[in-house]
Order: sequence, then structure tokens, then C-alpha cells
Amino acid sequence: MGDIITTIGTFLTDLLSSLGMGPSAVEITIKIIVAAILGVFGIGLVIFTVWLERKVAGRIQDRLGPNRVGPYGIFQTVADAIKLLTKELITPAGADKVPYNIAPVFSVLGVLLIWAVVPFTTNAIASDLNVAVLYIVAVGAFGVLAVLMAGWSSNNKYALLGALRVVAQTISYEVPLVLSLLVPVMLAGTMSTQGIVEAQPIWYIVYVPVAAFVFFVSSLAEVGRPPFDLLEAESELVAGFHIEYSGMRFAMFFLAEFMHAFAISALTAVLFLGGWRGPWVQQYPTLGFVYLGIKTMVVYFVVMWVRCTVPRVRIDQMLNLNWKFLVPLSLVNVLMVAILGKLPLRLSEEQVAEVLQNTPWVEWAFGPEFMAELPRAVLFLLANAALVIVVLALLGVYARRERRKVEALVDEGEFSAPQPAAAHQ
Amino acid sequence: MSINEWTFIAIFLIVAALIPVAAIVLGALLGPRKPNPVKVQTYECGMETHGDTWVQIKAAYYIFALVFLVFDVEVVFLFPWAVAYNQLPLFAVIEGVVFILILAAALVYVWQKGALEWV
Amino acid sequence: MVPLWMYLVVSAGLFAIGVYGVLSRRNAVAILMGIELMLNAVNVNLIAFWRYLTPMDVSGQAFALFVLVVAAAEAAVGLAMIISIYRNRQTVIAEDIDLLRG
Amino acid sequence: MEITAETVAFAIFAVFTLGGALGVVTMRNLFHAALMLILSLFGVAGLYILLTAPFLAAVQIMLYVAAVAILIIIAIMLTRSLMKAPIAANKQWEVSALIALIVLVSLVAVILQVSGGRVRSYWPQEPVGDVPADSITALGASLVDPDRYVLPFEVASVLILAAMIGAIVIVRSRPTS
Repeated sequence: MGDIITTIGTFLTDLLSSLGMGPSAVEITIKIIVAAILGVFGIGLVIFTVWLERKVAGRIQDRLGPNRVGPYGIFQTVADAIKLLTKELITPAGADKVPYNIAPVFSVLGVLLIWAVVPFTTNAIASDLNVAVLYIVAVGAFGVLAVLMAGWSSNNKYALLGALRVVAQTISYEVPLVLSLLVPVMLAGTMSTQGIVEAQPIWYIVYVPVAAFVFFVSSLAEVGRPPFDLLEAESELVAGFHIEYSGMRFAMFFLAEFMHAFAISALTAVLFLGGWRGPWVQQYPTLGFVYLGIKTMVVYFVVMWVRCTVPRVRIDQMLNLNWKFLVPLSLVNVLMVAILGKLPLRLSEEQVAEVLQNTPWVEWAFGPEFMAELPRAVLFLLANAALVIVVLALLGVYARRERRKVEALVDEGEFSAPQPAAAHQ
Repeated sequence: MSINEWTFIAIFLIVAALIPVAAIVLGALLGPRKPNPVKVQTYECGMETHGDTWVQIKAAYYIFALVFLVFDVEVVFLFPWAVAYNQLPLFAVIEGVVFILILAAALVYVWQKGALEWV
Repeated sequence: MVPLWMYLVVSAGLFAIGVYGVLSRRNAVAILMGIELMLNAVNVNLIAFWRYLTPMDVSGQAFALFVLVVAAAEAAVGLAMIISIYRNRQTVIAEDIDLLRG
Repeated sequence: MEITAETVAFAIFAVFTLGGALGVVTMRNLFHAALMLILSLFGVAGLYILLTAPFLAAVQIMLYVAAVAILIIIAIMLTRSLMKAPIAANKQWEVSALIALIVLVSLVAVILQVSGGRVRSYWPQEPVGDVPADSITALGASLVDPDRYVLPFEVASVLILAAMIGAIVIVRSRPTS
């Protein structure tokens, strides 16, 4: 009861069977319908998130944001989309036609495919792959490929250099991303996203906040969102690898970026914030959509917040942040989880029963699994806190040393102000 | 695990490719189409484009790709290890730890050699 | 399922094309791509035999993984050598790289 | 053999694999050859999925398409190979084609066991069993099992580390002249 997915599934099966289809044809048709819904959902969402982002950014920067088209400017994105639809598609002279045309399609494809493994509720996941986590990393290859093809085929030096820099950024940040993905896989003992959600009576952000942080930051860099948008820096530079694209082809790159930002929010929610988990979700699976939606929006709000507050980084800072901070941190984190995870801290059923006898409200609120996992979660949290303190201390030492270096240079009269490292080519 | 799960991925791959294709085709139909030699020129900040597009790039790109490749290869081994982690004896976990330490040695090497500097 | 010999034929075709690429291309990077094709043909073989003959064991997958590592190492070092030669001799044409001929 | 979804998928992936491979060895433009290589490797990943090895399929795309192919494309751009190779094939391409043909014919002959003009395939038509559901877990356990692959596992790590150090030393060495 209260289960939308089963109801709709049964309804569709009955409907299609009554049209005289065989069982396998029915199955394929349902799969096609689900795929179409997911695809349209993924793209339709962008119409909303672009508006939301402009509105939120406006408020944070003390502006109004879009407010002309429709109530609260909600149809602004629709108007923009129609404008882009009627723009001319210019193909630059000397463009390499085939890769040039495939690139925008690939960039959307690489993001849209992520939605196939996002579990929406207890029984709603488009495809419960047992290698889902690796699948997410693998489909990211389409995005990298799209950038390379776009940059190469445009016959433009800036596009090519921009593309190479994007590739350098994306592949660099993929390292901490994948290393932080290892942590939920280790804790849950499966690569299936549905399995990872089911293994989270206590959200993984409580166990491993450091891994969640690394995942979030490196995902932001993968997407190329501010503060990591130095390669297209819309306010200063020409557009980077998609400089030669116009009209709908350009819109596809734009779309892919916003879709990706939302998809990584959903992934963060699934992998670290318990996905569809919440009160009464087992009885009413439909609630799972709501919980996942809320968690995703919270993460997405943080994405927008970061965009509006953190200044853009330079390319050498971007690479240093990755290789000298995030990668060592995630390596240490994986080692820590590997060692701590082997400590026998899970409570047995008798111990859980004993504790629950004294505090029955805990079982009512969270369930017995929660109690069994609690000591482990607390230990992980403490260890993570210790790691954070050590890292902050090290960062403090580093920052002091850098400041002394700059001060020494200023004293010698070499520079009147801190000199940025030359990062031009 | 079944082939069935992948049937959906195959269908989704086709649908997900058709959506942007449809959008671009629609854009091509709705938009004007009046190319002229000036319009289709390569845009390099208004200057006449000069020389080949394939300028010499620096070797740092190769080094970053190389380090990425190394980490990717090693992580590929760590994923099955992580999936099996809960059932592994302590000794096997230590094997994995040694593996990660070798990976860390790679990072220390490139860091010490200054290969991670962008200049 | 598709019979095993079909996979073997595809893999043999891939291997032969790789051999042709290695022997006939002038550009050293292209020769390396031919080698990658040959290594992939080997992997298809390993996985196909594993699936049809010993699916209960994991040896086929483990072997394919190790082949992948060797392929990656080969590509890394091979391309580095090509880049180094290009810097010294301004060429990537395999026939022109005849330093040892004196 | 009746036509099922699986045979169709197999045919498509086989065409991707072999067609892409042909593109790799014949395309004059090296960037296109690299894209063809990616197509071919993608086809191989599809074959892995049909062979119920989804883990290797994901690894194939993650490693080859995202790492090795990008390394190759960067090397193409670094060596500016695009302008320097007006002709794709060398002088001995006819001989090479002949050798490749001989390799192909002999391999196919072994696979199909041509004897006395009669094709006889003794390979199994069907797999002997199903892949266990926890095959990835088993793989992970066998990689660190002292009786199985723990030595290759650690050696592989050292190998790739050595390869990386070697490659970095080679790339960073200054030209001698």
C-alpha cells in the first residue's frame, strides 16, 4: 500500500498485455518508458535548477535575480531555451565535422547515464547494477571524451588548450574522487548503490565525514563548477573548449554542466546521506522520493552557496589542492578505514536487545540496526575528528611557512606585493 | 546481477543519446542558416588566426595523465578488495594496506621530484 | 548464449588487425595503438574461455586484470619514449628512428 | 542459430570492435585513429558484459577509454604527429597485410578445427555453468589470498610504480643536443 512504483508497474503491465503484447515485449516497452521518463526528468530538472540557481545567487549577492518572465521569473529558463533553439548553429571553418557534432551529444550522455543507478526509493532504481559505483566513474569517460573532441575538432587554439586543461583538471580530480568512493564500498561491502543505501542505518557522513568532504570537493571539480571553473571563467575568458559552439550545440554543454551539478548532489545524498532513508520509508516507499529529493536539494544548495562565496582558484592552485591535499588525505582516509573497520565493535543481537530494553524509544525512532552500528560509527567519527585536527594543524604550519616566504621576499624588495606564479601558456 | 539490468542500460544509452540529438536537430530546423566566410572564421579574440591549431603543448599534461593512469590502475585492484573487505581476514587487509602504501610511495616520488608543479 | 567460437573468431580478428597495425604503420604512436589492440584480443580470449569453461572460478578475470596492468605500464613507458625521441630527433616516424644503425 | 537480443548485441559489439580496430590501423588522421581505438575498446567492453563480466567491462572503460586513450591523445598532441605523417602506412604494408592474413587464417583454422576440408567446432556451445552472484567478492578475496594471487597483486603494484618512475624520468630528461 502507498507504493506508487508497484501500482504503476502493475497498471502498465496490464495495459500493455491487454493490447496483445507478449511478456518480453511488455518488459522492453516498460524499460523504454522508464528510460524516456528518466531522460526527460534529468533534462527537465535543469529548467528548474537553472532558475533556482540564478534566484539563489541573486539573493546571496543582494540582487533580485530573474523576476520578469512569469511569477518570480520562473519561466526565465524556458524563455532562454526558446531563444537558444532559434539561434543559428555555426560550424567554424576547418572544423572536423564528425567529432564536432558528436561532442555535445556525448557530454549530455555522460551525465544522463548516471541517473540509471540512482536509487529513488526502496524498490525504484532503474538498473541495480552490482558494479554501479565503477559504472558512475566509467560513464564520466564520455564527458572527458566530449571535451577532447570539442576542443580538437573546433580548429581553434584556445579551444584546444582549454580542452587539454579541462582534461588535466578532470583526470586529476578523478583520483581523490575514486579513492573516496572506495570508502562507502568498503563499509557496505558492495558496489551496488541500492546496497550502499540499505547498509546505512547510520548515514556514512557520520562514519566518514572526511571521505564525504573529499568526494564533494572533487565532484565539484569534475563538474567544473565554481570555484573550479577557471577553464571557462565566464566573466573573464572566452568559453574555453566550447568557444566555437553556438545555439543548441552550446546549450547541450551548458545543460550537461547543470545536470552534472545536480547529479553529483544526488550521488552525495545516496552515498553519504542515506539516500531514500528516513522515518516510515519501509511502510510507505513513496516517501523515499521525498527524502532523497530533500537531501539532494540540501546538497545542491551547498553547491550554489560555494559558487557564490568562494573565489575562483588559479590552475596551479587547483592542481596543488588536488595532488598535495586531497589525494594524500583520501589515501590516509582509506588506510584509516581499512584498519578501524577490522575492530570488532558491532554489537551482537543480545547486547542490542539489552540496551534497547532500557531505552525503548531508540528502537522506535531508529530501529535495532542503528543501535548495533552505533559504537562503530562513534569510533569512526572520533578517528575522523582526530584526522581533521591533524590536517588542520599541518595546513596551519604550511600557511605560516608560505607567509614567511612571501614576507621575506617583500623585505628584500623583490616584490611590492605577493607575486602570483606564472601559469600562462 | 543479470543481463537484464544491462538491457536497461543499453536502452537508456540509446534514449539518452536521442534526446540531445533531437534537441540539436530541432535547433537546426528552427534556427536560421546563413553562413558567410566572416561568420565561420575561427574566433581567437578577434585576431586573424595565425599558424597551426596544433600548437606545441607542454609535457606536464603527459605527466599528470601518467600519474592519473597509475592511480586508476591501482584503484581498479582496490575495488574488488573493498567489496570483499568485510569477509577478509586481518592478514588480507594488511595486504591491501601494503598495496595502498606502494601507491602512496608513487605519490611521494612524483611530489619529491617536483613533477606535480605546474610551471 | 552465443557459442564460444564466435568470441574466439572476433578475438582472432582483433589480434590480426593489431598485427597489421604494428607492422604497417609509420607513426610510432599508431604502432602502440596496434599493440593495445593485440592485448585486448588476448583479454577477450581470457574472459571468453573463463566464462565458458570455468565460470565458478575467478582466475580468468584476475588474469585479465593483470594483463590490463601490463598494458597500461607498456603504454605509459612506450609513449614516454616516443615523446623523448620526438624531442631529440623531431620525428615520430618509426623508420627514421635509426639511432643504433650508426 | 535463432536470432535473439543477445546475438544482435553480440553482432553490434563485434562490429564496433573489429570496425574500430580497422579504423585504428587505416586512418591517416591519428586523432581519428585514437577515437576509433576508443570505439573498438568500447565494443570489447560490450563483449565483456555479454560474457557476464561487468566488473571488467567497467574497468575496461575506466582504464582504457578514460586513461590509456587520453594518454595516447596527449602523446599525439605532444609529438604533433598529425602534421608529420602524411602517409599512414610504410613501404612494407603489403607484406604486413599478408602476415596479418596468415595470422588470422591460422588462428581461425585452429579455432574452427578445419580438418579434411570439414569444419568441426569442438568448443562448447553453452557455458558449463553460471557465474556466481558474488564473483566480484570472490575476485577481491582471491587477489589478497596467499594461496592465489597475492604475489602478482603486489608485484603488479610495484610494476606500475616502476613504469611510472621510468616514464617520468624519460619525459623529463632534457634533449641531448
